[in-house]
Amino acid sequence: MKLITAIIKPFKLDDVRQAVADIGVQGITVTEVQGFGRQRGHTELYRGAEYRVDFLPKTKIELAVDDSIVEQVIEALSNVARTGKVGDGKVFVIGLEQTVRIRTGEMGVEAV
Amino acid sequence: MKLITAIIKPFKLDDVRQAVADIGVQGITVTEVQGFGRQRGHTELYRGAEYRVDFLPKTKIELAVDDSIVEQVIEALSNVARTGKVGDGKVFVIGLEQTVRIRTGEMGVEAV
Amino acid sequence: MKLITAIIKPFKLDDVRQAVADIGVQGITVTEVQGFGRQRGHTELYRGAEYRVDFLPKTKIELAVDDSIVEQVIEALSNVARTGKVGDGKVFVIGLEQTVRIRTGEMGVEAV
Amino acid sequence: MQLHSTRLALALLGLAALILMIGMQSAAAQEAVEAAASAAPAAPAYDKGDISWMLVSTLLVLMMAVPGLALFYGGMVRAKNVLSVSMQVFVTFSVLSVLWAIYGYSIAFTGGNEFFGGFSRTFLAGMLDAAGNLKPAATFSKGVYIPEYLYAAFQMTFAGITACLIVGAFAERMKFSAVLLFMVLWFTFSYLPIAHMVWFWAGPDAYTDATAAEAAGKSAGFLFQKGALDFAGGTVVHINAGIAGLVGCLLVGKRKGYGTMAMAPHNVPFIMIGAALLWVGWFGFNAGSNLEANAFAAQVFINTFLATAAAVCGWTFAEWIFRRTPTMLGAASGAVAGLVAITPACGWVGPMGSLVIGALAGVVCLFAVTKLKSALGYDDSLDVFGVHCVGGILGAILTGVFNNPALGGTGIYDYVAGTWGFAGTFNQVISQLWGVGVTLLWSGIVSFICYKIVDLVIGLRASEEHETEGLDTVEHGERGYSL
Amino acid sequence: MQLHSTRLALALLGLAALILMIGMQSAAAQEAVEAAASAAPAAPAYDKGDISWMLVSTLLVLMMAVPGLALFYGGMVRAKNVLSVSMQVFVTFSVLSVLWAIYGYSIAFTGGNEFFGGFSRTFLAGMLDAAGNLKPAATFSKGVYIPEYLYAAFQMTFAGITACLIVGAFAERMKFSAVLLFMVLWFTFSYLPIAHMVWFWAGPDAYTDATAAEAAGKSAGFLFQKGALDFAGGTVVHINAGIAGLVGCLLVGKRKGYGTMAMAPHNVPFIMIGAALLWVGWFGFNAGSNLEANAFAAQVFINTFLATAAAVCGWTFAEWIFRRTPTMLGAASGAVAGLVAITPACGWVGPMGSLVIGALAGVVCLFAVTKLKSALGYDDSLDVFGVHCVGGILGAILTGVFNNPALGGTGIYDYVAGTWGFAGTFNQVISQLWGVGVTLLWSGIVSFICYKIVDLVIGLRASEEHETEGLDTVEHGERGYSL
Amino acid sequence: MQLHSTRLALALLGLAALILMIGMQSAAAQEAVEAAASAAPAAPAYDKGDISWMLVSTLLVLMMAVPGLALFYGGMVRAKNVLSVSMQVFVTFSVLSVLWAIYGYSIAFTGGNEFFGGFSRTFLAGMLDAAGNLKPAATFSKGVYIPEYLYAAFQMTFAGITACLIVGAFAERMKFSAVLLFMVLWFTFSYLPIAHMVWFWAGPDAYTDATAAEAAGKSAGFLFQKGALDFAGGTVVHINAGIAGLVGCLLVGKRKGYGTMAMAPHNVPFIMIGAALLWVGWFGFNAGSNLEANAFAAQVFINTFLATAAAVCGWTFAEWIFRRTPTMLGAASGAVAGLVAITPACGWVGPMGSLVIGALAGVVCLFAVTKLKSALGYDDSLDVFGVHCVGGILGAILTGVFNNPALGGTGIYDYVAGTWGFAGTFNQVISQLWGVGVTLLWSGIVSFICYKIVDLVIGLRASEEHETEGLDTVEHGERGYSL
Ligand SMILES: Nc1ncnc2c1ncn2[C@@H]1O[C@H](COP(=O)(O)OP(=O)(O)O)[C@@H](O)[C@H]1O
Ligand SMILES: Nc1ncnc2c1ncn2[C@@H]1O[C@H](COP(=O)(O)OP(=O)(O)O)[C@@H](O)[C@H]1O
Ligand SMILES: Nc1ncnc2c1ncn2[C@@H]1O[C@H](COP(=O)(O)OP(=O)(O)O)[C@@H](O)[C@H]1O
Repeated sequence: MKLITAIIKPFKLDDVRQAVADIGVQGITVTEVQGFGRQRGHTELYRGAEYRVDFLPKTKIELAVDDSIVEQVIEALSNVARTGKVGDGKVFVIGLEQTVRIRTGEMGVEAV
Repeated sequence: MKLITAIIKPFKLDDVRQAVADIGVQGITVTEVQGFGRQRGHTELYRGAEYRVDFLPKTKIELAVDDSIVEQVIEALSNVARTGKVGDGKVFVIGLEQTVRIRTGEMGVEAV
Repeated sequence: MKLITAIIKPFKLDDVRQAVADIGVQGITVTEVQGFGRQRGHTELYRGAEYRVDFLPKTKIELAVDDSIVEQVIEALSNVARTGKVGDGKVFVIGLEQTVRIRTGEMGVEAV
Repeated sequence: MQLHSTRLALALLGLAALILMIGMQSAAAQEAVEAAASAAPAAPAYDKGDISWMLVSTLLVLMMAVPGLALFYGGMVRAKNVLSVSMQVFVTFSVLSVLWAIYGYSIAFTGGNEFFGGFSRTFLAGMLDAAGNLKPAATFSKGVYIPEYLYAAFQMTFAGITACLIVGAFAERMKFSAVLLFMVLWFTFSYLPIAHMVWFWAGPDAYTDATAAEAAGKSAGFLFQKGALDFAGGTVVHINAGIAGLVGCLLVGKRKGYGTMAMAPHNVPFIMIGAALLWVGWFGFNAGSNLEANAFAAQVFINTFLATAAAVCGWTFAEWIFRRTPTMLGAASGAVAGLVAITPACGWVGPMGSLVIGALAGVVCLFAVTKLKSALGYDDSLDVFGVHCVGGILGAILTGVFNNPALGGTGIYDYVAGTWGFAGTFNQVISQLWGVGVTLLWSGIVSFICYKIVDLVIGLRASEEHETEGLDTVEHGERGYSL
Repeated sequence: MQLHSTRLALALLGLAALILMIGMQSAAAQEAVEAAASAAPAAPAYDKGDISWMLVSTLLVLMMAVPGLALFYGGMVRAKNVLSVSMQVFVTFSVLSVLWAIYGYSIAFTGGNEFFGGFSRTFLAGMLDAAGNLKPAATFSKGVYIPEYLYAAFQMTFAGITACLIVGAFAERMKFSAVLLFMVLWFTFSYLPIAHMVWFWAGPDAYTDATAAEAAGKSAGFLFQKGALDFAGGTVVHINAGIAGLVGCLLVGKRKGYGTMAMAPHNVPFIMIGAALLWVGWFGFNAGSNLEANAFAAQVFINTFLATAAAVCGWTFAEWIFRRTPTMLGAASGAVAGLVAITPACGWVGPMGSLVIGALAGVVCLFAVTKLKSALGYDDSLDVFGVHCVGGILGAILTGVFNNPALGGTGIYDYVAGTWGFAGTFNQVISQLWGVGVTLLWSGIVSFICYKIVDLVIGLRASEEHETEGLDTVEHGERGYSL
Repeated sequence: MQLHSTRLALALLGLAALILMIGMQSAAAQEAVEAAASAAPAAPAYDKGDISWMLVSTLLVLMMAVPGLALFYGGMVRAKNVLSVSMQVFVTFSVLSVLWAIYGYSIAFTGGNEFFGGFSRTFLAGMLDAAGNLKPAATFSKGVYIPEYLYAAFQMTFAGITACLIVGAFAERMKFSAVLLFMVLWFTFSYLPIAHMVWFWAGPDAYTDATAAEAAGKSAGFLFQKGALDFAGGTVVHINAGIAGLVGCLLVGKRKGYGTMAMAPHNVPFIMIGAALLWVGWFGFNAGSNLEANAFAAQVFINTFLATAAAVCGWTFAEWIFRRTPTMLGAASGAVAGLVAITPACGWVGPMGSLVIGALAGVVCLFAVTKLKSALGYDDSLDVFGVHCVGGILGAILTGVFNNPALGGTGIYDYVAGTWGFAGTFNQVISQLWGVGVTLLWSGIVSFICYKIVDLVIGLRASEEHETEGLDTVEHGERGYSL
């Protein structure tokens, strides 16, 4: 089992979810995050103060998947998340030592 | 050291926290997330528009624990987080290569 | 590649970001989290009710970095995030099996 | 439940259509008849200053309900129920306004017996004379009138907001359909008769001499005859709603997790806005109850203002001393407590009496929502009982005390003699207790029956699952915020 | 775009300065001249009750726009555009207020031809007599006046809020500079002439006998002459803005992702506050349009109140039945729909007619924003067309129906004979349709041209990238919330 | 700190109780005495239109403070301090209202010397005649009165809101107990005397002939005698509060992280609501200061309206040109700047003068909060100085300029001759500068001393740790939002 974490542009979430569902990934967990990177932020003005806001709203998605489909998932989600402009985000893959479905106690690939 | 990540139903947070504290886990980190999975969402109506809201509010908790108590922690938290209804969530376990307590610089099991 | 996750006090974010940028880490991902740990929370009063609020607002930062600079990054961020008071937070290091830059498809150290 | 609610709604809608059609006929018909019967001057010279003030007062009370109360309550619940509570206020207010026009005003404010009025003003009929001019309603000064439509509109807002107050007691767990059905029943069988008992009278013009006064006195409502003073609605509005709330929260039961889970207000700034709008709007309520913009309205006004300010101080400082920190929720609650307590008193006391009433209200209501509530163990979600009923009772009794001219009060006006007197503190407090007691009993019992009926018919309480998810998405298909 | 906007702003600012300098001169000069020419009594004895009420009414309409409408609309968009929408309302209202003083009032409310007024009141000149006293403006009663400054201020708020209503149609995608330029054009070429057509007349004093009445009639605006009844602005305000909104959203195109992405309102409590403030403020709009605090204002008031309450019920219950759950957004929308529909009718119908008008408006507008909108497929972001135009047309027609004294309506006053009559339902509905039709055509065509001009000069639509990021940070350099 | 605050609170509460008991006695006692002494007509025929308008005006000013200012300020701070700021406004306003009734009104508005009044109206004593009728207070027209209770209530709101304005300067870092203690001191030693200096006079009835006028003139406050024009409180309210704010933020020091950390407003829509409610409420402030609903109130009204609209345009367009984008915070700030600047002028200038004053205020205050502030380097958190003091000074001076009848101004009324004159621009501006200068000095010095006293007694500033955590949880045990 692997845990795939992707940082994507927020408005791509629906597409990405669809794409991985098509491959058969049933569940994902989504977090609103802020990203700093190559993509430039904007400037905010409040009366006398001017702030450079470097962070940008990003969406983090986490999917636990079986080793067999890792490549396929990365491929699929990268394809739909890509706009080609800076700030499209990253995919990270981490090894999962154990997975449990709380409801049933099922483990491993059964659990996701 | 392992990093245990659990996705649970939000209203179970207090119970889970208590359960792991009883085993001696002193610290946890909690994030509000949105989950997509087998559990069905609800429908929202706004004038002419009707949206199926598939994501559900979930709570992610992360605990760094010593290898020795991993099983015990998973057991305990699963037990209290379980309602038996779909959507109870998952537990993921990942290997931690290093842990540092920022305040003191302590490392490894001393750090948590 | 490693994924460094640090839980820090929120008002330290700017300093930490600066510190790791100085070492050459270009991107980070930031999440608002709540931490429970040794640090004590506060009490809230609402008419008849009194709640102990144990969780404290913390900031989680995640950085994917090349193995070669892991120590340096931990060192740097710990130094600026340290106030010496309880609640300064933790650093966790996890092995990254794969990294992809969505925009280009670049992998590994090229991707971050 | 879905089916039930739908059927309920359909039935209500159909009924409404039917009633209206009848109403339109009867209104047109009755006008001719009534025109002759009316005793008041045919086309009185209204003072435009009075009309201006009463128009404003009426819209101020509307503002108290929406957005005032809807925000005050909405901010106090958890985020998942904010719309549920606002919606209950918004729709209850609207439904009762319609019913007020159809039969409410008539039952509350026309002659009948000591407990109920009659049907001569159903569908607001009979308020125009033959020439199409607006007929007058009495004020508290002889020979001074305002258009009856205006009086009816002003009183309409009182009926609406009183019912909405109750919502706070069973917030976060009662079904929307149950709330509406309860409100219609309670409005009809508790609000209308109590308003009639306390406020209905023949008007000052009837008090020409002793004999006429006696006759007039006998035509008045039950509590009016008992001599209970209630300038702007301490009994009718606050005790009435407060006890209905208590009965409600006892019957519907505690919220899931009450006492163990944190149920902090989700938006304290909303509470602040709500309380402030209640404060502002309450001048329509209190000084508007003077029914004219004469000089005395200024006294009612400053009394209301000072009592509120004193209550904010009272609650805040008491909290600081006894509960560690002064809170925004406390200051806001203090304002409301002071407003509640001064409501019956505002036209019967002086400014210094008002300061005392306010300060006491702040402290006493704080005690009620902390010690009393935890001692008794009920889950009155937003403290309708602790603030409105307790504050209302306190205000009613203190009205009897500070009405004393020796304490700066006004005493009571004798319309026949044209002089001011005072019934004596003891006597007056007894009269006040009549008002308090009857209202508590009547509203308490009627509420109990109404809740039981609703529980039988459609069930009071949302399912546990729905309560956990929050009523907004489940009952209204919406979320408050998508930030 | 940046450069464009900047240049535009600079130009506007320079222009403003220039115009003002001229204005101050001309104002001082004209006063002497005008003083003699004025036909009305030199220093009429104003009734302070009227002045008090009209001051209040004016500030109520201001409150409808800001914060009312700004919140109602602000809460309905996504969080990333909340400031953009509020800002468009806030600044449009301000800019048009300034232009109103410079030329708007004069063009709308002085004599000229049937479509446009003249320039005698530019810079609000000529409103003081030689002694520095405020000159009178007519009301609807002979011999009753209010200061013309007050009339101008009251009408100023109408002009401002009407334009602001349009903002909802093209919200979340139009450039701020484009919005402002469009507003200035539309105000000048649609609002001012339509206000003149519907509302300009010689005042009641001119109707001394049949000949004078005929002469006076011919000096009135085009639609006034057609006999279209519009008490408070159903045509001028709601149909006018509603159709301009429809044309706008068609020309600017749908929002990116419309129909596929969820575009839920980001802050429903804000919508509730906004709707409630609109309700409260609307009494200034409607009962204020009576121009004096006479008894009749009370009828206008209660009509407005009941129609709104009925519309809340109508929309809510219809939604419950046909769309599964009653929503807070629905109740709020219902209130606005009822207010829109009663606007033309409020001074021409009775309370029961108002209940019917309100209830129908709630149901019909719900239908318009669901079935009609999805059938036609336009993206009117906040349903300006479905609520204001549809509700306005419904109200205009029903005014013709319920004006009938047999249905509790007032009929129409004959200032010469001093009696009330009724034109007959058919005739009156035809008159009403004149008002509806002309407004739809005029505003529709003018809007079309104005949008096209703006598109040519600076472009209507924000770039796709900006739309995705949200207009708040891009166009205003701010974020709504940092929670 | 905890102990300190608690003791402070206890002491205050005990004191309050004591004072009230004495007060109630003295009020009852004094009434008999005073009744005879009063020179004004025993039972004047009040105009109900005046009373109606002044009741409304008073509640409008209340609405400016809560919820208006509380939101305007609350939205501008970081989320962790939203309650702290709202609470400071809410409780300061309440405490000072109580103190106003106890001694404030008497010291400000009864005869004494040129700087302080006397004690004859402490506890609001002496405002009823022997028959219990409300005694009159003078307006600006001979023979026109309003009840003195009403005048006292109206002025009460001025005192309260003025103090609340200061809160913005030291927001996010001052202890709650320190704020309250400072407010009580500053109110007593700065607000009361300056109100007396600027506004206290014998009333128009005293100006019967030249000798009487001279005598009357000498009994007036110091700045009144200097001929400084301040219609609604430019000096007393805005300069007074603005300079106290500047001194405060200098003494308490900058916020931690000021200049390096982002301190963006946490809720810009709240700022919008707050500014809009200030706009709406300000008509009570300005047109209410006319004290009667005569025709002239309409001029004051439209002046206030146009200046605000022009200031919104001024600030917004200046920002667009010089600072890249027009912001919502800017539009809201512009509205307030315009309102501040027109405050002293609104009854002395014409509508075109108002447009110019407003537009200039928008641009000048933008300059003040950007260039001036960053040049001087103080941390006035919410720009009390930049908007209220700078805007107030600008308005005071321009009042002297645009009072000129040649520029559409009113000139000055000579109550003896019954004619209008003008002092000449130079003379009048000198008079205005007297008002500005004396207020700056008096309030500046008194504030300095008050802050120092508070710092010695309980300490001004919250601990660094508390400041970092946010004052809401630390000082009030609450969080603003749990979304
Ligand atoms: N080294 C990193 N570790 C963690 N997150 C990163 C890292 N680099 C980038 N990110 C995340 O990815 C997002 C996009 O990265 P960015 O450099 O802006 O664009 P791109 O991925 O197209 O090169 C960032 O906003 C941040 O959230
Ligand atoms: N493959 C997955 N990867 C990551 N998170 C998952 C995955 N599957 C489920 N989840 C998370 O677990 C939650 C519960 O899963 P769900 O399938 O609804 O119920 P259950 O765990 O009871 O089968 C989801 O809402 C989601 O947050
Ligand atoms: N075992 C743990 N697993 C995950 N997060 C932890 C753990 N222990 C602490 N944390 C996180 O680190 C934060 C700081 O920890 P705490 O014990 O309060 O102070 P310190 O790190 O200074 O000893 C906590 O608020 C929590 O977010």
